[in-house]
Amino acid sequence: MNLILFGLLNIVGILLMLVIGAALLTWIERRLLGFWQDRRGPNRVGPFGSLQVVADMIKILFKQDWIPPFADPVVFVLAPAVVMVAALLAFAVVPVTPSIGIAGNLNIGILFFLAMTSLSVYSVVLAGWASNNKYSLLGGMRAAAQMVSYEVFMGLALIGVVMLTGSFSLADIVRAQQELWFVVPQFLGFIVFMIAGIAETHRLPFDLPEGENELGAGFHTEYSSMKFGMFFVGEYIGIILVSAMIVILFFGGWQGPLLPPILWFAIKTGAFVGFFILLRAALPRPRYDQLMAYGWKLMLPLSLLNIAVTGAVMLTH
Amino acid sequence: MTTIPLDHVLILPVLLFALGVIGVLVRRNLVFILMSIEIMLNAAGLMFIIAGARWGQPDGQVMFLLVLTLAAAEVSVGLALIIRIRHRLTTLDSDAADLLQG
Amino acid sequence: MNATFYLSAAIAVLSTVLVITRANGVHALLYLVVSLLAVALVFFTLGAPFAAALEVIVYAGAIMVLFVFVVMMMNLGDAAAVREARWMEPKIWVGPSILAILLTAQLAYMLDSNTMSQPHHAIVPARAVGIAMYGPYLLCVELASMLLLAALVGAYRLAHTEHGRL
Amino acid sequence: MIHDLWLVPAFPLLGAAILMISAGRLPSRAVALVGVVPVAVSAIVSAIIGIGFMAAPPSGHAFTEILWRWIAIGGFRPAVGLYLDPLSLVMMLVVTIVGFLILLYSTEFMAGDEGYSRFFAYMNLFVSAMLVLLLASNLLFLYVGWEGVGLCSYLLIGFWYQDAANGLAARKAFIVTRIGDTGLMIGLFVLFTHLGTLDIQPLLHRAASVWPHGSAIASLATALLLIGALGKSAQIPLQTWLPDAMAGPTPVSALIHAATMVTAGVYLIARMHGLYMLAPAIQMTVAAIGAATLFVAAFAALNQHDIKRILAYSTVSQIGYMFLALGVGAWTAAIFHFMAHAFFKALLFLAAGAITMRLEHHEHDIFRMGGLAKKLPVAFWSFLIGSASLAALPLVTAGFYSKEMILSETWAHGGAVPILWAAGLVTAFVTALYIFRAVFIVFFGEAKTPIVGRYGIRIVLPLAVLSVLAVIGGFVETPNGLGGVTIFSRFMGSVFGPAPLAAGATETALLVFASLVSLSGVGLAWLLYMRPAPRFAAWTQTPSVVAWRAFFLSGWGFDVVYDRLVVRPFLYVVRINRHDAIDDVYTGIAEASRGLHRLLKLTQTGRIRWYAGWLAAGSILTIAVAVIR
Repeated sequence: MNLILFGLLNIVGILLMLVIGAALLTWIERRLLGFWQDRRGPNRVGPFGSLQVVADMIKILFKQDWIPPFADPVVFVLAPAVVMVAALLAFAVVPVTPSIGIAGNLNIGILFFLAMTSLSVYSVVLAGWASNNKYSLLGGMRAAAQMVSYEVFMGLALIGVVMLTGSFSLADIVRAQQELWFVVPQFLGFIVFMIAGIAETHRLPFDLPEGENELGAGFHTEYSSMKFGMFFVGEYIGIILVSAMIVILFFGGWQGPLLPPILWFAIKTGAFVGFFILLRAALPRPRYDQLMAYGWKLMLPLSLLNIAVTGAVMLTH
Repeated sequence: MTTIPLDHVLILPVLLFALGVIGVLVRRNLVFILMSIEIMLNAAGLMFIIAGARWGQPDGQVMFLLVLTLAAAEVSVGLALIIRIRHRLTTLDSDAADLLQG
Repeated sequence: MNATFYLSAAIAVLSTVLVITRANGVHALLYLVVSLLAVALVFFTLGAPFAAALEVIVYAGAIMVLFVFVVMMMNLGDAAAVREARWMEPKIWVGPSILAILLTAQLAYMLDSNTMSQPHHAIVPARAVGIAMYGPYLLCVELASMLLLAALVGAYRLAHTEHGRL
Repeated sequence: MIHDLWLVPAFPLLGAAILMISAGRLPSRAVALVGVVPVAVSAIVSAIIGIGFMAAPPSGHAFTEILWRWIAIGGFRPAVGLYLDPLSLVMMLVVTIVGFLILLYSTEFMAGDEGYSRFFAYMNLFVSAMLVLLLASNLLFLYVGWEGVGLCSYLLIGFWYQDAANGLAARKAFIVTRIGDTGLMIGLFVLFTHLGTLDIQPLLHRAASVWPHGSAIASLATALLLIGALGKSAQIPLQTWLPDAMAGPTPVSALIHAATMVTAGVYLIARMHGLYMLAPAIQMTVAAIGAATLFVAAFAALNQHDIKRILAYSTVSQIGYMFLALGVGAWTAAIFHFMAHAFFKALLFLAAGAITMRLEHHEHDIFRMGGLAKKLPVAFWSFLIGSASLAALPLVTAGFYSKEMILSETWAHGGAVPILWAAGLVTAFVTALYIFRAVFIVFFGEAKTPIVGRYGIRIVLPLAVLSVLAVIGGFVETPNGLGGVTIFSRFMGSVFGPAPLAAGATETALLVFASLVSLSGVGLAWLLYMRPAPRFAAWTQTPSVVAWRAFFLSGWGFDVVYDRLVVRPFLYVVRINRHDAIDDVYTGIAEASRGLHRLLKLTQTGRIRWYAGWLAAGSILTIAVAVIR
C-alpha cells in the first residue's frame, strides 16, 4: 500500500513540478531574452514580474475557445492533447533521483523515451492538417519531415551511450557515469543528441514548423485559448524533457558532490534549459532545405561515425 | 508473469489479419490499400511475437523486427509509387490503374 | 495484466475496424495509429517490451508519419472523402467480408485444433533479442539492410522529379 | 609409276577447279585447253600404269594405296584409298580414253555455246568423280564418287537450263537415281553394322567367312546394293530417267549416259561379286531384271522418232545385257560388254551428234532426216560401224564378241533359265532391227532437211578412233570357234576366277545361230524400211498396232504408271498436306493455348483489388484443403 502511495505521490509530484516549471519557464524565458537583448522583459506583475505567469494564465483561460468551421473538429481538439500527453508520458522513465521518478528503472527506458518523442510528431502534424489552412498545413508537413528525420539521429546518438552502459535503463545509465560523465567519451553523441533534441522540440533555431515570418504561426495559427496554451506549455515541457535527458545521458544525472541529488538534477537541467533559451536569442533560423541537408548530410554521418568509433574502442578494450 | 490463454491471444492476429484482408479488397483508394496491407503485416508480426512469447525465445521478436524492416521498405516504395500514380492518373483510384488489363 | 491485454486487444480490433471503414484518410490513419499502439501494448503484456517499443517508434512514429505526410501532401480535401464514402457500398463489402470470415474461421479452427500448453509469458529482454539478431540471424539482418537500401534507392528514384515533372 | 595412281582422278579435278574458279572468264581456247588436257594426261597416265600393271603385275594382281584416313570414329575409320586391279584398270582406261575422245569432240561440238567453260568444268568434274568411283578402295569413298557422278549428271542434263523441260528432265534423273542411292546407302549401313568395315577387300573376305551361303542378311545387303545399281544403271524399275536425260548435250549423253556413268551399277555389282555369290536368289534377280530390261527397252527403242532416244533405250537395253551377264555369273562377259559398249555407244552418240549439228535447227527426228549417207559420209560411216557393232554383226564387230560371250555363258549357266537366254536372243534380233531401222531411215531415202556447216578435225578424229575401237575392241576375247583368244578373260581371271568354258560344239552352234539372228534383224530392217511394202505400211496403221506402237513409244508406259502410282498420289498427298497435317497438331495446340489465353485474359482485369481477392480466395481454398486433410 505504501508502495502504491509512494508511486502516486511520485506521479503527482512530477506532474505538478513539470506543469509549474513549464509555466514558470514562459516567464523565465522572456526575462532571460530581455536580459540578453538588453531590455527588461515582463517586470510589472509581482516581484520582477514573477506573477506574469498567473496573468497570462487568466487571460488565456478566458479567451474564446474557438474552433474554425472549416477545421476537422475532432482532430483539431486531439492535436494539442497529444503534445502534452507525449511529453508528460516520456517523463515517466526519467529518474530524477534514485528514489524520485516514476519508472526510472524501466529496462527499455530509452526506447520508451524515443517512442514518446516520436509520437509527439502527431501533435504538430495533426494540428497543421486539422486547421485546414495552407500555412498550417505547410507547417505540419515541415514538422513531419523535420521530426521524423531528426528522430533518426536522436536514436542513433543514444546508441553510443547504450553501448557503453549495456542497458536501456536510464537509471543504469546514470549509475554508469559515476566515474566519468558520458559527455567525455560520447562528445559527438552529445552534440548530435542536443541538436536533434532542439529539432524535436522545434525550438529556435529549428522552429520552422512555426516560422512566424513565413507561415503566420505555422501549425498553431488557428489555435486559441487553452488549446494554444497547451501547445505552448507542451513546448516548454519538451525543453525540460530534452534538458533532463541530456543531463541523464551525458552529465551524470543526479550525481554530484555535496548537494542532494535532486538539487544537482535541477541545477544541471536548469542550465541546459537556459542554454536552449540562449540559443534562441543567439542564432538565426536556417532555411528548411538547409535544415534537412544539415540533418542527413552532417548529423547522420556524425552519429554513424560515433557508433563506429565507440564500437571500435569498446572492442579494443 | 500472468497467463492469458493462448487461444485468446492467437485470435487477435487472426482478426486483425482478416480485417486487413477486407480492407485490401474493399477499398479502392491506394492509400487505404497500403494501410490495410500494413494491418496485415502487423498482424503477422504479432503472430511472431506471440510464438516467441509462447516459447520464451527471442526469435519471435527478431522475426518481428524483420517484418518491421520489410514494412518500412514496402511503405517507402509504395508511397513513392502512389505519388507517381497520382501525378500520372490524377486519381488514387486503384481501378483506374488498370493499364495491365489483358 | 490480463485486463490490459483484453482491453488493448479490444481497442486494436475496434480501431482496425474503424480504419477500414473511414472515408477520411487522416482519420483512418489515426485509428491505425491507435491500433498499432494497442498492439504495442499487447506486445508488452506478452513479454516483448523491445518489440513493443519498436512498434511505437518505427510503426507508429515513422511509418505512419510517412503516411500522414503523403496524405497531407496530396491534400485531397472533402471531395475525396465524399467519393471514398460513395465507393464503400454495402455490396462491395459482402464478398470480402465472407472471405475474411472464412479465413478467420479456418485460422481459428486450425489454431484451436492445436492443443498447446498454457503459455508462460516470460519477458524476453532486448539484450536477448540483440544477441539473437547478431548471432544466428546475422544474415537476415544483412538482407534486411540490403532491402532497406534498395527501398531507399527505389523510393528516391520513384519520387524524384526531373525538370519539375513526375 | 603405279604409285602415281592418284594423279588419274586428280588431274580432271584440277581442271574442273580451274574452270570453276575462273567462272567463265577464260577465253574459249584456254577453256578448251584446260578442259581437255587434264583428261588427256589422265588417259596417258592410265595407259602407262596399265602397261606397267600388265607387264609386271603387283602381288595378288591388285594394288592398294591409302592416301589418308578420312575420319576415325571408334571402329569406323574409312580410308581415302585407291585400289587398282584388272577390273578397275579396264574401267579406268575406258573412262579416260573415251572421256578424252569425247571431250576433244566437245571442244568443237560445243563451240560458241554460252556455257562453254561451265560445260568443261562439269565434264572434268564428272571424269574425276567417275575415276574416284572406280578406284575407291572403300565403299564410302566409292559413294563419294557415286554421288559426284550423280551430281554432274544432274548438272549436265540440265545444262541448258533456260528451257524448263531440261530442268525437269534433270530433276527427274536426280530424283529417280536418288531412290537407288538411298538403297545403296542403307546397304552400306547394313554392311558396316554387320561386317564392321567398308573397305572393299576386307569386307568381301569377312563376308565370305561370316555369312553362310544364301543367308538372309547377305540377301538383304546385296538387294540394297542392287537397288542402288538399278537407279544408277537405269534398269527396270528405275529406268525411266535415262531417255529423258537426252535433254543434255550430245557429248554428255555419249560420255555419261552411254559409256561410263550408267555402267556404275554394273561396276558396283562386279566389284561386290563376292557378296552376290553368297546370295544366289538376288543374283538371279539381277539376271531377271537385266533380261526384262533389255527386252522392254529394245521394243521401246523400236518405235522412237528421236535419234537420241533410240540410242538411250538402246543403252538401257545393252546395260540389261550386262546385268544379265552379272546375274548368271558371267562377270568377265559383263565387263567385256561394258568395254565394247562404251566404244560403240559413244561412237553412235557422237555420230548422232555429228548428224544433228549439221542439220538445220539441230533436228533430232529421224523421219525428218534421210539421204544423209552421201552428204555426211563421216557421220554415216561412223554411225554404220557403231550400228553394226551394236547389232553384233558377226566377226568384224566388238559387240559381236561381247554379246556372244554373254549369250553363250547365259546358255551355259543352266537349263533352268533358257528364258533368259531366249530374251537375250530375241532382243539381239530386235536390236539389229531398230538400229538398222534408224540407219536406213536416216541415211537413205530422200533428204528432208538442209545441211549446214562442216566438220573439223576434232570431230572427225574421235569418230575415227572410236570406229576403230568399236571394231577391234572385241578381238581381245574370241570364242573357241573363232580363234579362242582369251586375253581379256585371263587378264580378268585374277578378279573373277577362270571363266567357265562352254562345250565346243554347242558354243559354235549358238554362235552361228546368234549371228543368223542378228543378220536376219538387219535383213528385216532392210525389207521394212529400205523397200517399204504397202502392206507393211497399212499394217502399221491398224488400230491395235498403233496402240502397241504408242505403248512402245512411251517406253512401255512406265512413266504413265509411275505418274499414276507414285507421282499423282504423292502430289495429291502433298496438296492435301499443303497446310501440313502434322502442323495442324501444333497449330491446334497453339490455337488451344490461344483460346485458354483468351479465357485467362478475362481474369486479367488490371484491377489490383481483384488480384488480391483471387489471391485471398486461393489461400483460403489451400488452407481449407489443409484443414480438411
